[in-house]
Amino acid sequence: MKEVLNMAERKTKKEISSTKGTTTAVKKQAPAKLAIGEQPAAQKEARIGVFICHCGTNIAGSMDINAVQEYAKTIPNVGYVDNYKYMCSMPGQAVINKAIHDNKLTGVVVAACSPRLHEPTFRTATKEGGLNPFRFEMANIREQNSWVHMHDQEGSTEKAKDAIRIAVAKASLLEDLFPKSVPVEKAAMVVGAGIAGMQAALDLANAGIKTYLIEKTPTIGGRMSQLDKTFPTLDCSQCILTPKMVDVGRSPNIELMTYSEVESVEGYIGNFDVTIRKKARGVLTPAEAAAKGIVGGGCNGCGDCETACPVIQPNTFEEGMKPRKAIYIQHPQVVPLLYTIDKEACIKCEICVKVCGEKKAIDLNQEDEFVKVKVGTAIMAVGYDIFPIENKTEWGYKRYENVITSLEFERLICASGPTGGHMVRPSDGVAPKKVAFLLCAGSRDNTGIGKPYCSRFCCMYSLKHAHQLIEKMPGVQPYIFYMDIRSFGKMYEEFYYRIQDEGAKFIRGRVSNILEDPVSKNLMVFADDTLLDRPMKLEVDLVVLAAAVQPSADTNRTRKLFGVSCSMDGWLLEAHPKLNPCGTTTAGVFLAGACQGPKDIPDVVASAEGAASAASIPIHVGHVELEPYFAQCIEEKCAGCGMCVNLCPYTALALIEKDGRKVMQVTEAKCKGCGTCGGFCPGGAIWMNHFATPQIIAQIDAFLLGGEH
Amino acid sequence: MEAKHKYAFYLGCIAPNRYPGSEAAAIKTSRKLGIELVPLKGASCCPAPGAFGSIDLNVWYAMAARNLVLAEQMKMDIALLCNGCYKSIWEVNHKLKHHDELRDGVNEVLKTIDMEYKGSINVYHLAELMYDDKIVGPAKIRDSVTNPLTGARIAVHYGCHLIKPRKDREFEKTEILNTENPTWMEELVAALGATPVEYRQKMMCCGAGGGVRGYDIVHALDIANEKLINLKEANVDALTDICPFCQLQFDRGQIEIKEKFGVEYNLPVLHFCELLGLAQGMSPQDLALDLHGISCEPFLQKVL
Amino acid sequence: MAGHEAIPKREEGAFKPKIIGILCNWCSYAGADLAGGGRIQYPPDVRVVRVMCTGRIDPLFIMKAFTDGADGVLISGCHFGDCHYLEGNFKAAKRLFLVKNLLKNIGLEDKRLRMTFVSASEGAKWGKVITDVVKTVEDLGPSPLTELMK
Amino acid sequence: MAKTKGYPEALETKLRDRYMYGDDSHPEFTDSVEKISMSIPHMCYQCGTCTASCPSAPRSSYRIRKFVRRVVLGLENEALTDPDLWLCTTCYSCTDRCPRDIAPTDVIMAMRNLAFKRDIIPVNFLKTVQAIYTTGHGVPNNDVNRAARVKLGMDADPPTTHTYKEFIPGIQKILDYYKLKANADRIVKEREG
Repeated sequence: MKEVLNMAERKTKKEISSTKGTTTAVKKQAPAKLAIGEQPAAQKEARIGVFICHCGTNIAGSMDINAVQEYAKTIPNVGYVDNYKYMCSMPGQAVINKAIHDNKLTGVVVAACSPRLHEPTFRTATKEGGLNPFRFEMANIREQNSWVHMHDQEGSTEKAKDAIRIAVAKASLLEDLFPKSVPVEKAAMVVGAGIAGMQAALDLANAGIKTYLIEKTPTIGGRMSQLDKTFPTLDCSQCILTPKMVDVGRSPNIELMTYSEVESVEGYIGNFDVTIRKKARGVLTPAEAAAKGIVGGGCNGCGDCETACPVIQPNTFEEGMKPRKAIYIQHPQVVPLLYTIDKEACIKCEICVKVCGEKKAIDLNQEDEFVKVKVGTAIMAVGYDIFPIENKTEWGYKRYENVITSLEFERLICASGPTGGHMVRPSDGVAPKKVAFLLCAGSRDNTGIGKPYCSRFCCMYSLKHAHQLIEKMPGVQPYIFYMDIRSFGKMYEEFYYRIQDEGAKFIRGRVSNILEDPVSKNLMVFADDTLLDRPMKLEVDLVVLAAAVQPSADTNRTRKLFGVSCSMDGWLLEAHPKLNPCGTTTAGVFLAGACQGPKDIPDVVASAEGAASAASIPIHVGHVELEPYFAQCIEEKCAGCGMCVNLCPYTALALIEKDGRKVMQVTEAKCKGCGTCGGFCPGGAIWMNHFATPQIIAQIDAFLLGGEH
Repeated sequence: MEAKHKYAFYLGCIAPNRYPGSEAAAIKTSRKLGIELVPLKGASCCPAPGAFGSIDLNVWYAMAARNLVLAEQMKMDIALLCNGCYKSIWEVNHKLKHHDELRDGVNEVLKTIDMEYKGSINVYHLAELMYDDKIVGPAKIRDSVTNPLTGARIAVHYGCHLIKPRKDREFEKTEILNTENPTWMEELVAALGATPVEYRQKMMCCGAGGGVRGYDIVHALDIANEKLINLKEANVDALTDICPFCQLQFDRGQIEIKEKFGVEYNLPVLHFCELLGLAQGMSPQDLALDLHGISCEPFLQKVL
Repeated sequence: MAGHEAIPKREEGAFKPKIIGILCNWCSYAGADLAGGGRIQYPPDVRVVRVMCTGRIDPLFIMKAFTDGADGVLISGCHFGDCHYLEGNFKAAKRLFLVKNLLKNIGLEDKRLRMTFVSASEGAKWGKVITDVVKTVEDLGPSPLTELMK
Repeated sequence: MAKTKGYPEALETKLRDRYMYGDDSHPEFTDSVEKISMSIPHMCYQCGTCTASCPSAPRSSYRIRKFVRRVVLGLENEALTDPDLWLCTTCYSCTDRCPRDIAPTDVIMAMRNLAFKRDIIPVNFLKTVQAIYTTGHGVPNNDVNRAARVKLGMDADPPTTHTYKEFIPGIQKILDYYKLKANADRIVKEREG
C-alpha cells in the first residue's frame, strides 16, 4: 500500500518537471512552490534552514555575507537563516541542531566549503537535529566561489546568492533515504609484492585478515631486493628485506600468487569479485604436482634444470648485466623458491624435463589459468619504473658504455651482483678512479622529455653511492653534480654532512652534456660550477645518472580495473592529498607506496601500514553503508523497452514479468547510482534517489527563473 | 630527367657573392636528382639573423617576410642552402604562421610596399631535401655518383641554425631532430663514396654567429680553432658543411687564424653541394674551388 | 603565474551571461575544487549543479536550461577511460551530439552547449575551461530564446 | 642605487658600494624582455646548463646564466651595459638543453634589442644595416667574385637585388619604417666621426 502511495507521489513529481508545468508555475517565481495543491505533504510546507559559513575570512573575506544572508531570507521555502564563523565547528553544528528544533525545519542547506570535504559532517549534524541526514544539501561558496573570485566581491556575492537559491530548491524536494548496509567479505587483496605490498599484506594478515597478495613477476621483493644498501642507516637491503619475504611466504593468512596479474574487477566495497590470471610458469609447485597425483613431485628449487638449460638470456633483475637461462630464478633468495620458464626464450628442447626426472615439475605445455576470489577491500601497491633516461640524449646513456643508471650501480656494487660487488666500469672492467653522479637526471625537467616532478630519493641514494665508493675503494673521488640537495628526512641532513666529511666533492651545477673519449672511453662532463661561476670540463671514468622514476608500466591498466584515477604525470591519485593520502575515490580501494608518487623506503612502509589499517577497518566493522543513490523504477511509467538494461555498466537492471507486462527491476546492491539509466530512459520511468529529475530540474529553474530580475 | 620537384631557390649572400661554386653546384646537382631550383628574383639578405635579430627583431621579421612573399607570389616553396638563411626564412615563416599579432604587425609594414604575407608556402634546407627519401634520399644520391670520393676521410660540421633549437623545428625525417649526436649528414657523405669521420665536439658552433665574428674576431676564431684542433686530431682530408657562413669561418678563418694565432691547418672546407658536385663529376673549375681561402688540391688529388 | 592574476572586471551594464555547469562528482567537480585550493582565478558567471556522473544528464535538463533562458550550458566529466562508472561520460558525450543537432535545428548556436573533460587533478585546466566558455558565450551574446520567452 | 661616498676618485672606485639595493631592480625590464623574447626567463632556477653548453663561456667572462639572472631580478643597467652581452654566437645549445624550457638565446637577443634602443650596439652590426640599405645584401658581391661567376657561366650578379635593383627601394622603405638607417648612420658617425 505505502509503496503504491509514494509511487503516486513520484508520478506527480515527474509531472512537475514537465516543461509546461514549470514555466507556467514560474510566473509565481518560486520553483519549489510551483506545484502547490498537487504537491505531496512532505513538500507542502518545506521549511529550509540556510546556514552561511564565514570560514574565518576564507569566505567572508571575498563576499558580503550580510547581503547573502538578507537575500537568503527572501528565497521561497526558507524558514530560517543564520551565519557563523566556522559552521563545521562544534558550536557551528549546535546552531544547526538548535535551529532544526526551534523552527521545525524540513531540510538544511549549509553554504560553506565543498561537499566533497564536509558533507559527511553536516549530514551528521542534520541527523542529530532529528532530520533524515539526506535532507541536507550543500552550497559550495568556497572552493568554487570565494577562492576563485578573490578580487570580485560583487561577482562572488551574486554567485553565492544563486548557489544558495539552487541548493534550497533541491533541499525542498529532498526526501528521507536510508543507506543500505551490506556485509563485507572478510578478505583483502594487495596488488604488487614490493616492500609496500609485502608490508601491507603482512599487517592485514597479522590483523587476522585473509589476504591475497598478487605479484606479476615470479618473485616477491620488488625494487628493494635490487638495492645493495639503504640510506641513511646503511643496513643491507636484502638483510632487512628477506626476513619479511620469508614471513610473507610463511604467513597462514597470506595467499601468495606470484607471476600473476589482476584480469578483471567487479562489485563494490565489501564485495569485490576479482579475477586473477595465473600466468603459466611452466613449472608445477609441489601442491600442484600432488594435485596431479605426482607423489613427492613439484619444483623444490634444486636448479638442475637451470644448469642443463642451453638457452641464455639477459637477467632483468641484474639490469641485463648478467646472463640467465630460459628456465630461471631471478636471484638466490626468491620467494617462492620456484623456477619459471621464459616462454619467449624457451626452445622446448625438453632437456630440463629430463633432468627434473621423477619430480615431474616441468610442464612445457602449461597454460594460463584464471582464479576468481572475493575480497572486501583492495590495496594497490604497483610501484615504479625507471624513466628511460636515454631519451635525454645529451648524457649519452646507451650510447656511451660508461654512463650507467643508479640502479645499475646498485647491482654493480652489490656483493650478490653480476661482479660479486667489485665496482668496475662496463667498457673495460677496470675499477674507476673518478666517478660523477648526475642528480635530477630527467627529474625537475619541464621540456616535455623528462619529468616535471622531483623524484625525491635520488639525492639520498646518490650520497649513499658516494659513501659506498669511498668506503669500498679508497682513493676514488666521487663528484656529485646537484642543483639542490634535498635531505629532509630523519637523519638525512646528518648523512649529507657525513658524506661531505668523507670527501665527496659537491658541484652546484647541472651537467649540460657528456662526451666520450673514443679511445679511453673516459667521459668529459660539462657543467657550470654556479658557485664558482666558472664552466667546468671534468674527465671521469664513470658517470652515474640518478634517473627519474615514473609509474610502473602496468599501472594504467590496473588502475582502470579498480576505477582509480591518476594525476597528470600518471601517479595514482589519492582521495585527499593531506587528509586521505591512502584512500582513493573508489570506496574500498587504497594506495600503498610509490605507485602514488616517488617515496623512499621509510615513507613507503609508513604509507603501506596506513593503507593496511584503512583497508582493515570495513572488514573489522563487518558491514559498510552504501550511499542510497540507487535507481528505482516507476513501474506505471515503464514501457518495458529495456533500453536501460544494456546501458547499465553493472548489470544491475533487468526486465521482469509483472502483472502480465514487462517492467524493469533494479538490484540495489549492484547499482552504484551513476544514473546513466535515468539520464536515458525515454519515459522518465527511472527515479534516481537524491538526484531525481524533479530535484535537478528544480535546481535549473531556481537558477534561471528564480532570483532577482 | 625532368624535375619532379620545383622550389624557389633562395640564395642569401655568401653563397652567390663569395662561393659561387656552391650556388652552381646546388643547381646542377639538384637537377640530376629531380629537383628544379627556380631563381627567387629580387631576394635580399635573409636578413642576417645575428645582426638584425640583435638590433630589432621586428625589422628581422619584416625583411624576412618580404623574401617569403616573393616566393608566395611564385606559388612555390623555398629551398635554400645556408643555415643562417634557414633560421631567418624558415623561423620567421613559422612564427608568422603561428602568431597573428606578429603577422598583423608585419603586414602593416609590408602594406607600405604593396605586399602581404599570407603564410601559403613552406621553407626547406637543401640538405634536408637531400636526406628525405620522399624527395631524394641517400640511395638516389648514391646512384647519381659518377666519381665516388673513395678513400677520402670527410668530417661533417652541422652548424647550428638548421637543427637548433630542436623544440620548435619540424622535419619530415626525425633523424634531423637529433641535435646531440646526429649522423644523417654522415650518411649523405657515405653516399658519395667517402669515409665519414667522427671527431670531438662535432656539434660545437663555428663561432661566427650572432655578430661575434664582426664584434670580436679573435673570440670567434678561437672557437673555430678549437674545432680545427679536434678535426686535425681525427686527421681528416676535408670538412664539409651546409652553411656558407660556417664555411667562410672555417675556410677564410684558417687564414686569419694563421695570421693571429700562428697555427696552420690547411684543411679544405667544402659545402656539401660542392662535394656532391665533385662526386657527380663536376670539375673543380665548375665549382670555382680556386676561390676558397684554403686550397683543395691535396683533397682533390685523393678523389679525382 | 598564468591563471592567478585578477580577472578584468566587466564595465557597467555589460552582458552578464547566464551559464549553468553540470559536473560529475568524481572528476570535474573535484577538479573545480582543486582550482579553488590553487586559487586559480576565473570569471564568476557559471553556476554549478553536481551529479554523480555525466551519464545522469538527461537531454531534458539541457533543453530545460535553454528554454529557461540559459545563455550557455557546460557539461564536464572525466576523461574517456577514467569514468568512475566505467563509461557514463562516453554515453553522455554520445547524447550531446544529438542535443547539439537539436539546438542547430531550433536555430540556437550549438557552441552554447559545451562538453569538456577535466580530471580531478586538472585545477588549472578548469580555470582555463571556464574562462574560455564564458568568453565564447559572451561573444555569442544573450540567447535568442530569452527574447522569445518574453 | 649604489651610494657614492664622496671620496677622492681613486678611493671612490676602489671602495665602490657593491650592495644590491631594492631599487636596482626594474620589474618592467623583466616584462619587456619576456615580451620580446617570447620566452620565460623568470622561471630560471640557475642550474647552469646554459653556461655549460656555451661555446663563448670557456674563453670569456660571458655567463649566460648571469644574464638570465639579471632579467629575473630586473637589473637593467647591469645587463645592458655589460659588453659580454655581444658574445653570444646564437648557437642555441642552451635553448636546446634548458630543463626549464627557457630560450636563453632569445632572451639575449631581446636584451640586445633593448640595448640598441639606448644606442648601445657594436658598429659592425650597423655596418651590415648600411650595406643592406644600399645593396640589399649584408655581404655584397665584388669584382673578383663577378669574374668567377662569369667563368662559371653564370651572370656576373646573382638574380637577387643585385640584378633586380628595382626591389631596393622597397627594402629601404622597410628599414626607414623603423628609422633603422637613420639611427645606424647617426650612431656610426658618433663613434667614428
